[in-house]
Amino acid sequence: MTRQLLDTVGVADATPDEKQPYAELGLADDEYARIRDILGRRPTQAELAMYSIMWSEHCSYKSSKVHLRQFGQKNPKTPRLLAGIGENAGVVAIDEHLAVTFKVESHNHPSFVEPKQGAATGVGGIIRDIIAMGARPIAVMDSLRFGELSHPDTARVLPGVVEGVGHYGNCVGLPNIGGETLFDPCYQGNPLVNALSVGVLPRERLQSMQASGVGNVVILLGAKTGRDGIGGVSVLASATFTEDDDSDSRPSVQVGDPFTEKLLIEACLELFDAGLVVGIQDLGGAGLTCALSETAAAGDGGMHVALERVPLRAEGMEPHDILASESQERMLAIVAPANVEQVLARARRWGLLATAIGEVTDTGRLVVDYHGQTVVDVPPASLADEGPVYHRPLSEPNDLALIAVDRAETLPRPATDEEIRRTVLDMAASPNLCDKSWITEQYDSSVFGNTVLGTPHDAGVVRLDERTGVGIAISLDGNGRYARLDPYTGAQLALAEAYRNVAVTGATPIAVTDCLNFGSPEDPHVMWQFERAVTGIADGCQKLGIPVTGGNVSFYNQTGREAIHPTPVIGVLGVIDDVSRRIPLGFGQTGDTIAMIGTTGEELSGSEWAWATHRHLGGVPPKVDFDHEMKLADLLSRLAGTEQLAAAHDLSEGGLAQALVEAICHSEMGANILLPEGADPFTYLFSESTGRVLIVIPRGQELAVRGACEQRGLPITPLGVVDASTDGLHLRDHFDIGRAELEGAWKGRIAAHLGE
Amino acid sequence: MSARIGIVTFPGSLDDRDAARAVRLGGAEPVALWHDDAVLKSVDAVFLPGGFSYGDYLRCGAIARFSEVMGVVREAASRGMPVLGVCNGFQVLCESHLLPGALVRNAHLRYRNRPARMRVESVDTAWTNEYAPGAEVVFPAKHGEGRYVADEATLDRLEANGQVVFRYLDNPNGAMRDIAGIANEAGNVVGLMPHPEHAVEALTGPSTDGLGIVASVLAARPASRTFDQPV
Amino acid sequence: MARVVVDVMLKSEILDPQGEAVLGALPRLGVNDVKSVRIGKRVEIEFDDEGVESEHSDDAAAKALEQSQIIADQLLANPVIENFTVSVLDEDAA
Amino acid sequence: MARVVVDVMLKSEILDPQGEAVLGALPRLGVNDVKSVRIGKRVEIEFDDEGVESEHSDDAAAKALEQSQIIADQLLANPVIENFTVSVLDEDAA
Ligand SMILES: Nc1ncnc2c1ncn2[C@@H]1O[C@H](COP(=O)(O)OP(=O)(O)O)[C@@H](O)[C@H]1O
Ligand SMILES: [Mg+2]
Repeated sequence: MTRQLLDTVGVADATPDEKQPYAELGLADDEYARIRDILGRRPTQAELAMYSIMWSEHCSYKSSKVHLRQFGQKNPKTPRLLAGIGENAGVVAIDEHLAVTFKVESHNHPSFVEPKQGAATGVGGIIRDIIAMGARPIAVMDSLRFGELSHPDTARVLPGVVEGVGHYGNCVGLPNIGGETLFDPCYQGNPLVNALSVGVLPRERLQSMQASGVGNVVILLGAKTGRDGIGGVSVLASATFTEDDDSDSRPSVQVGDPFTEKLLIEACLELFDAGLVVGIQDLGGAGLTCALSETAAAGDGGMHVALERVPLRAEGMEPHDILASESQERMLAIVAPANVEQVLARARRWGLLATAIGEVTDTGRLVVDYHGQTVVDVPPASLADEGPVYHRPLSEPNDLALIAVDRAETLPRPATDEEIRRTVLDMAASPNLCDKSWITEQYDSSVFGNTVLGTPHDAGVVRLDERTGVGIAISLDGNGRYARLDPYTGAQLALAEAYRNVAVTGATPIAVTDCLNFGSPEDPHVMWQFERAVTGIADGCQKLGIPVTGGNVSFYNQTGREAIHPTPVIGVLGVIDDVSRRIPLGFGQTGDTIAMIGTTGEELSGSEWAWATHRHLGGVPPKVDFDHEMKLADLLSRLAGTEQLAAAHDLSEGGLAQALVEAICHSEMGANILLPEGADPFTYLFSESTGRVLIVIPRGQELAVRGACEQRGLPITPLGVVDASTDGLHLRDHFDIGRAELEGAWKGRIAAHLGE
Repeated sequence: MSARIGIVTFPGSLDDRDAARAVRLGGAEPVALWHDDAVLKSVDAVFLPGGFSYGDYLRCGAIARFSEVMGVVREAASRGMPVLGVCNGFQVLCESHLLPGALVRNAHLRYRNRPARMRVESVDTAWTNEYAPGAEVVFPAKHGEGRYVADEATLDRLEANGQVVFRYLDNPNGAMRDIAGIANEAGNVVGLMPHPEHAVEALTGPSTDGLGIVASVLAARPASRTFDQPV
Repeated sequence: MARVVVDVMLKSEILDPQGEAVLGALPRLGVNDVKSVRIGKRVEIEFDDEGVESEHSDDAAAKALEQSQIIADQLLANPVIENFTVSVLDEDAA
Repeated sequence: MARVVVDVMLKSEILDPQGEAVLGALPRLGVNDVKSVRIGKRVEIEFDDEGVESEHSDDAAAKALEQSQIIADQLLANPVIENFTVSVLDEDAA
């Protein structure tokens, strides 16, 4: 393998007409022209690689930027927000001392190619965003979508993804406190793996990604750099290698090492606490390229890097390989010269590699040398902040009007009591509603000893401070079917559900993160869906008075020309002053009253019933009422504070029937239910009207609870009583289902489908 | 002065803070011990917590065995100091030959997290003397490699000597003879897979049965005895 | 009785955290001159000879090898990150 | 550059659920004449030759083998459940 001359800045100057594979790297003609313009010459290979990565959709948000601006414009002003959109993750104040940072991110495509490692590195990546804010990661969540549960490829992808999420989280020692798992044929060739992490920090430990302070040293922490994930820029290889090199050796798959990540967490926190770092940034997608250009652009504007100092895992790596590598478990720290020795020593104590690779300058240029020859010399902001911005065309999908009139409310319904009874069982056994413990049992949920509520609760609740009892609640929700019918309302429904799930635990929602999974932005229909969804979320958050603090956009989720359902996944964070007052899922004690807050309308379009029993998707999704949601949240946090509820459970997919099934199976108690006069049992059980919560009121509190509802104008309907002696669901005047039969339907489905 | 219980942090230990909380809630003083320091800081007992030491690569606990601290732990254990290993800590004790047998991949091949019901089979150990004989306890069990194996002769010996300390009531991993935890012959070294330190608060655990572990080692503490390396 | 061994190793460019961890532990054993450790799987497959008994043992071996190739390719190795080799074990080595 | 392979297999009396799982999956691949599958580890150790360079390569191999024996015995295999074999890899097979 003989190497040709290094493509230095000098060489680039001297050979202006050299043909460059910019199109193969995904750069448009005008983008390439702009790069030449910025540099006043042709880019070197390393520079070309850097621009191609930083100006990609994934890093530059070039298609989504113009729409995401709405979040900033509509976000309510709140003193809680300590860091917002644009940072590695949003940070919100919890009390005088503590702040919390959280974010959700996608790792969809890698998880299809290599389910276990793809999912694992997705978890690893989001954890490093949390560390970069100065926080200790304290929990993870995962939102998963697969094709049909019965499809053979799901048997490959699902166990791998779950193993990856579990392995990485378990091994770094983070409890998994919730998530969702849904199945739909639209995700067959394009599963979704969205991972959320949350961390806690003393407010004064908040870190920045600024490379400031001329003369400060740039230190690379963590794993060695290999060829991981450089598939994209490998077209440059043929230009530099005379002898062809095995293309197999340029894997796009990255393998995670949670052990090194754990060491990174501990070492970084020690460095923060000792006040040894000026700036910190994780290396995620786009690796060093992104970390160097973002820290330099955010800081004093200049940086000099000696690339040959980067510890390598593979032989024969070229400068552009090193810059583009997405090797996992690495962070970049900016450190004052006087502290360098200490930083290196502390890293060594944790068994972590740490290497000084450059320093901050005031040149306004990011200069990268390789063995003394300059291969990169660019203004860092041109990479990090000044990428292309597109105003892509939008157009409403042609079929939407037709779909809207194809309402599920007109579908044939179960008529007799026996048919309704059968439907309850069939729905409980359906892939989207069945018990997910085959998945969640592969996740540690109790490490740290602070998990107050985990799966199968509506939201995860974690204690932050043992002395004060203050804690947080988080829920992650999305519904691609609703969003397919109406992306604006669908996104708002996801927001409303996550908000309500948090409220149901007694916590007060305070902030939002989102992961927007869509098809190709080059498709005007997809772009329209995207714009509607973003607007829906921004409008919803404005009404709810809680800001979007960060998130992630994942485009190109499609198989051929077939895009997935637009799938905005929303994470809502809430705060609860005293976690011992949280409201659990379940039934309390015999004699407690079961009631429902909210109104049940005939809303079946997009419902789980329409899908599970008719494979039908049409009509318009349920209505959202944010005023109502806010009143509901206020009520629940009040009732939690006064300990006037024994239990609560959000009504969502599958409606009241499913909420009862879950409460019965979880509490191992029975429910005697009497539907209100004149209520149609089918509609009452299966409608998916939103804003509804099943509550359990301890004896003696009924009047007080009713009063609190009336005071807020919230309709409350008594439904029955808890009965520990009769076990199962008893619907007076209609039917009985014993608990054994319910559990037989609900449990063990996933294992059975996977052949275990 | 309250008893001092050392808690070892290996690279990859995860439950060290949780073990410290359990020790505190149980009325003793937690003392942090570092894997790379051959010092026991005058502790009265040592707790090897769960986690994935060295990533649990190769075999769980295999690499941790070679740490500096394990040299002094082994020495102190031979002089009677109480040593507890939970989950990864149990694996480290087996790999270090402080306890017989080995912990291998769960029979069902998956990591599984489920509360484990167990019977306390022996109360003649430094870590279980405060439990009622035959008491039922519930601790979270969460591991991928927790199936206890040993040859028949060893198993028979363990049974005969009362060295089987905890036995599963619903075996979660295929462990031989439903063994969840064992002791050495002297009863000062105990290892178990399920996590007592995650069963110390009603708010966060499936029970508070784990507090009995700390209570036991407090009760077992000889009046004035130090297990530090002789100088 | 044909016995086949399938060795499955991570591709050389793929990170092997297991191997790295072992490498890092070797100095504790007093071993300092190891450059790299890679850890993979060794799968021993033992074939049944019924039905092949009467044929030549060479044929049995060839068939076992061919079948093992399929098993390795479809089940034992993940082609995205792993390579494998298949070899017949000597009768007497068994 | 000496390369050594250490094969670590579970003792035959220890249940190998992973091997069993593979065995159980074989009929789905159309393979029905496998009697048993055992899954173990293959560890490839590559030694540094600095300092040994000048010596005979045979010596280097012998030393590598000896060291690998120690590594396998102390670290790579757990004698309670596993057996191991150590062998030098051919230079050219590398
Ligand atoms: N992939 C997953 N990871 C973690 N928790 C999950 C996952 N899938 C489902 N869950 C948990 O299972 C429970 C039931 O899920 P789901 O039916 O989606 O709840 P809900 O309808 O309240 O949103 C919830 O506690 C949820 O957090
Ligand atoms: Mg939900």
